[in-house]
Amino acid sequence: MKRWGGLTFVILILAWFAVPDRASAQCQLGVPAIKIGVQGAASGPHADYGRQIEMGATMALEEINAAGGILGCKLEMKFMDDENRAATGVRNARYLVTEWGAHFMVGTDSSGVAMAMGPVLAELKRIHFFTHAATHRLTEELVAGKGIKEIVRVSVPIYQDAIIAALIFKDRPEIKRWATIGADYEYGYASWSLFKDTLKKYRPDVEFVATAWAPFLTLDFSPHISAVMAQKPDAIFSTPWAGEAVMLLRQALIQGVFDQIHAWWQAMGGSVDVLEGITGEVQRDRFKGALWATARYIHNWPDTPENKAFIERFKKRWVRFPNYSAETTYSALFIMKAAVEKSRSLDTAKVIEGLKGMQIRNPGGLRVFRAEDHQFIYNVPAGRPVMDPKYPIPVLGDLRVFDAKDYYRHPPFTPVVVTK
Amino acid sequence: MDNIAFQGLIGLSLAMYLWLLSAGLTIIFGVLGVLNFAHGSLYMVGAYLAFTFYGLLGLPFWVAVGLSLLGVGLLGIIMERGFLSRLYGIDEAYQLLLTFGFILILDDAVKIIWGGVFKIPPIPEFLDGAWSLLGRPFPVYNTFLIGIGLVVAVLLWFLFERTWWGRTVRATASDREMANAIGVNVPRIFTGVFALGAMLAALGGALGTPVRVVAPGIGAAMIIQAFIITVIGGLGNLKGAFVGSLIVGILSAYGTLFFPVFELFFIFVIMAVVLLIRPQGLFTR
Amino acid sequence: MRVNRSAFQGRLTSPAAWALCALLLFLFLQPAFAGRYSLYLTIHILILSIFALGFNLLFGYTGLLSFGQAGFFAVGAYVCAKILIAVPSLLLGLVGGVLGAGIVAAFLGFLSVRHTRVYFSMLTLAFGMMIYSIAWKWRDVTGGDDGLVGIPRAPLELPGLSLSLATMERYYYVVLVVSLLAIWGMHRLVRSPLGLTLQALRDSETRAAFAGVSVRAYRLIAFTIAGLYAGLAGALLPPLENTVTPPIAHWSYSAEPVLATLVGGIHTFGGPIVGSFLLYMIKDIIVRFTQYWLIWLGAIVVVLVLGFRGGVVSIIEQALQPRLARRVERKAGTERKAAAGRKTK
Amino acid sequence: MSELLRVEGLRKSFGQLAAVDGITLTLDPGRLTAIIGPNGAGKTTLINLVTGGLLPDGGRVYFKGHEVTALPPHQRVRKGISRSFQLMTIFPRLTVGQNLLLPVLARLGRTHRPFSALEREEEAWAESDRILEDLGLLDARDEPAGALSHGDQRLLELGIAIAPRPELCFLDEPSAGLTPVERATVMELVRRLSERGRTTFVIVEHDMDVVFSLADWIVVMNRGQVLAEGPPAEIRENREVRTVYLGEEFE
Repeated sequence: MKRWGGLTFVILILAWFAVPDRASAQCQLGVPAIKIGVQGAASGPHADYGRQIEMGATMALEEINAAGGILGCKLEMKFMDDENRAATGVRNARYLVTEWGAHFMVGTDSSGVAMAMGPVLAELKRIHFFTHAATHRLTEELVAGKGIKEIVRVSVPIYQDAIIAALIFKDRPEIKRWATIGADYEYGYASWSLFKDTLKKYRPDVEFVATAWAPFLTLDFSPHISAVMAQKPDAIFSTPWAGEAVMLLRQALIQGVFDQIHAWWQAMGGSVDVLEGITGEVQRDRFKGALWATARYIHNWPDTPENKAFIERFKKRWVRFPNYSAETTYSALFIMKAAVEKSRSLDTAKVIEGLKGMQIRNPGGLRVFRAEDHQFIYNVPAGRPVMDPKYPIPVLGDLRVFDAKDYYRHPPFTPVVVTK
Repeated sequence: MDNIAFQGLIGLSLAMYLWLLSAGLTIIFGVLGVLNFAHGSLYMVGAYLAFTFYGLLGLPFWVAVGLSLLGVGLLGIIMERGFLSRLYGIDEAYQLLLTFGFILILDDAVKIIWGGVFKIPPIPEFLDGAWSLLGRPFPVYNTFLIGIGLVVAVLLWFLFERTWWGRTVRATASDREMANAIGVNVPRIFTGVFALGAMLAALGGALGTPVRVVAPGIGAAMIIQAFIITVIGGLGNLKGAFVGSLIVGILSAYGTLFFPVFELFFIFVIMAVVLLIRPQGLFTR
Repeated sequence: MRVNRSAFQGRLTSPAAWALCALLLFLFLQPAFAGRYSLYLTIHILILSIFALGFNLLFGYTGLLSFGQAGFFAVGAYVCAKILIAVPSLLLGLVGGVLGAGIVAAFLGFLSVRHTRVYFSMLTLAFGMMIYSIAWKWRDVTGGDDGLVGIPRAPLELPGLSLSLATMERYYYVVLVVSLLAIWGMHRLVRSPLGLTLQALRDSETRAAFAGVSVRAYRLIAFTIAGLYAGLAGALLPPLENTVTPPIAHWSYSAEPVLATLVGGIHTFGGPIVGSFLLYMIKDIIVRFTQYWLIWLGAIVVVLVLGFRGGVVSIIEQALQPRLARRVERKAGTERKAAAGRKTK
Repeated sequence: MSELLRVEGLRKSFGQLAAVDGITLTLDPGRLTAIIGPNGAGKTTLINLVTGGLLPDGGRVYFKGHEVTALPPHQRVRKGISRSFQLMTIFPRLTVGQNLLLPVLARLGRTHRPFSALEREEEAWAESDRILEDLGLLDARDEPAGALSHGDQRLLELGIAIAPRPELCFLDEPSAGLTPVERATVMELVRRLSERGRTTFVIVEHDMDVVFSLADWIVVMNRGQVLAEGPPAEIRENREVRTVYLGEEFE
């Protein structure tokens, strides 16, 4: 971790000094450098996501600069910790644009932070490529509804967390009683509501028997687990993520939950840091095949040369597997590159035009830009964490692949009633 | 019915972390008259140290816990000798502010040293699994914690009621000048007590590492609960701290079960009401 | 002849007063040469200054250390936000926020001022955290953990004209004028009989009581005024950030005015303002090099508490008046012990 | 002449110790009274009960015929009862002038004024200056009180006690910890003020020479009760008092 920090620092310094005349001389956009402000949660139990965002952005930036930049313009980036706090995220955004002079912004983990930043982006007139924040409202309400065109989302929203789950478990007749241990904020409520709505359509017979909500910085999940288990659910829909997800799963194990339920949906359990955290348990098959998960990208899918190459480069650069926020951020920079090259401008409106109709191959597969809500459409499978001889950490196996159009919501959007 | 009892037992196990934390806070306040804002941060440092020795260096669990206690005890000595001791006798507002400064320092120090690393160590074999209780599996780990909490309670009782050192400390607590007059080395007592309190906090943190989230900022979250407890039980009252821990721990467990929305609110209402009606605490007559 | 009537106070404040004048000139001209971000930063500094001034009336002048001020700050912010979302009128929002905070402060103050010292701090902490948990959990009204978002920077609806504040510059001047009024008001207040009475309570509540002053009544007055100022500061925030989230009600946010006051100077009027400025400068400068700025702030706090309890402003004055300052400090110390002694009797 | 203060069966105990155990006593206006008695006799407790520092367990306190038993201190001050403290109590961070200004403002009912500049309170300043002159501290007016010498601080506290223009003023060991010279000045001041007749002083004092030279009337307390009272000459002759109290003093 120290090493990354050090390297990133060196890169930043280099980027800083690499700017001058030589670069600007040949830059066809007439700026010393194209500045990219990057944000993510770099502290607390979710810190790994911020760092993965930073790693993804840094790597993309290095590759683009090595290949001569964008229209001859070198890229420059600055990463800031938003602490998963709306106020901090907004303040950073203002700093990055009005003081540091960012042309584009990338990142943001928390849905709450994203929803707070939306209106500010309109004021700042800068595009922000969201690469993790998942609430459907960001694109459905703020872009399609309020028309804030500066919002662009590269990562798949809670359609992945909620609708895919419904599609998988509708075919499990033995599961009738669902409970949730949910993240106590926008993301958790939205996912749970969307999941219930979708599942009810296919399965009028299921009941939703218990809910327990865990806010950021929940230290101990045992009361939440015992609270929902008291209602004898058949399956649990769980949205805490990152380190909190690992602790939640572990405490579920020592409360013998996996002897009592048929399925546990850990929405973002396919993320590398979570898989790393539960390696030991997966090796000993402690979850008895009841644990299901997905992510916004998984390192063992798609099985394409691009993806394999990306994984290799990433491992070489950071000595780790990329999690989804790394891939989405990495891809976001190339999307930005394509858009700028198409519009041959840094002007926000022109670049947005440049995004129209974009179809681009990323490590995560083909991403297609949807103009109505500025959502990039691509599909990610769900599966069960299993060990694979090719990897030191678990991967998602027994994959269920769905076509994106089958589980994304489509405009015109009917609002989801978000309730706890 | 069983479910309610079960939830109560879960709450009881959570109460033990709070007990270890607030016991230290209480002892320190009782003897030094200092309300240590940074006490929760000591819990945090204890957790990170244990995490380092046990998780990263792979030492045996008990050794790791022991080492983290020593480490935090040392930190406590530095805090008391090097800084707090210079503020005795002046407005306690400044002691609060000083210890608040420590929160800021420790939070960032933890970020700098451990960053966001989140490689969770495995549960020690002998604490893994669950046993059946009230027809449901109850974690061995939580049982073990309840045990530890009770043992610590007994040990503390013994220390303060039955040993010479304990009696000297109580004498110092009730009257510094007198203790000084009869030749007690008050500064040393203070340092010792502060270190003891720090180690209790560290114990709570260390024992949590395999099953509890540890992150920068949890210090602030924990200290508030410790404050609530010590206020309910009576500032400086060890028995009160124990009962207070049970109340808060079990109440918050039921909170998740029955009234998840205003759980936190009610706990603070209790704190305020106690302060208004019996500022000396429920268990001090 | 009466001019230097309160010479001691006078000596303590005059440097700060000069600094204030210089600052004023700079502040009014700033939009001419400074960028949007430094305006944004200055607005934050002004907001914290108001917040801290109110806090210091309670701590530095009345001798009560409150850890619940963020609660009143939040009440101001949330009420203002709610109003702006409903009716786009800044004036209405500000007034509403201030009144809301004032009412809550008056009520909680009535309960709080019966205690002093640690018990007062704990009680205010509890009340502040109650407000926090409401802001955090009452999702239907406060937006819960995600807070209220998309708050408009409503136009300033004065009778007759409606002034759009879309641009940062415009809003900057609104905040500047409001805070200058607030600062001026506080400046008058601490030099009034009321101000003197509060300082007397700080020095010796017993003596004050036996000099014919109703201790509780005046504590309550101080508490309420501090609440009003916290509310005003809070109400100025939502139009700037377009969002309000629970952390501004959390006790750790109550520490901001404490730190500002401590850094700037507790027993000087200008202290909190200077402190707020330094606090943001420290942060802004350090953040450019590393995200770890809290550790520096913490170190500064420790040094100040141990070495310079008068804060930055009076470090200078201590240099001017070392003997006097120290003698007073010692005397004050023994006074406090005596007071504590009496309480235990 | 009509009585100034009357206490009936006043009782106050801390734990088992009855500090004041059924005291009944009247004080006449204009008569400088001294309360004496061994340590722990309950002198200070009595003062606290009369001035409002403590509330009694039983008994009543009447001031000029009106009951004040349960009034808080500041209201008794308004009615005309003030006091000084055994442990010296002033406002160390305020200037000497402000120390006196506060009680004056309180008497004039102006302490609540939020916006009138302190400098403008001419009337109050004039009065506090007059008191400063009596105390001989006029030169130190703008000094922080905390920087005064111990003796001057004693004087200042005396000033604070008389600033509300009390009709009845208790001085609890006003000369404690003073040099003989300072002590003389304090006592001289008390005598002067008392002779003006505006205020009736009740003084607790250990120095018997002072007591017998200064007081017109002496109240002897022991174990929370009044042992005897009367003019100095009478008390000096009182056998009981001699054995209990004065004995060791005169041997």
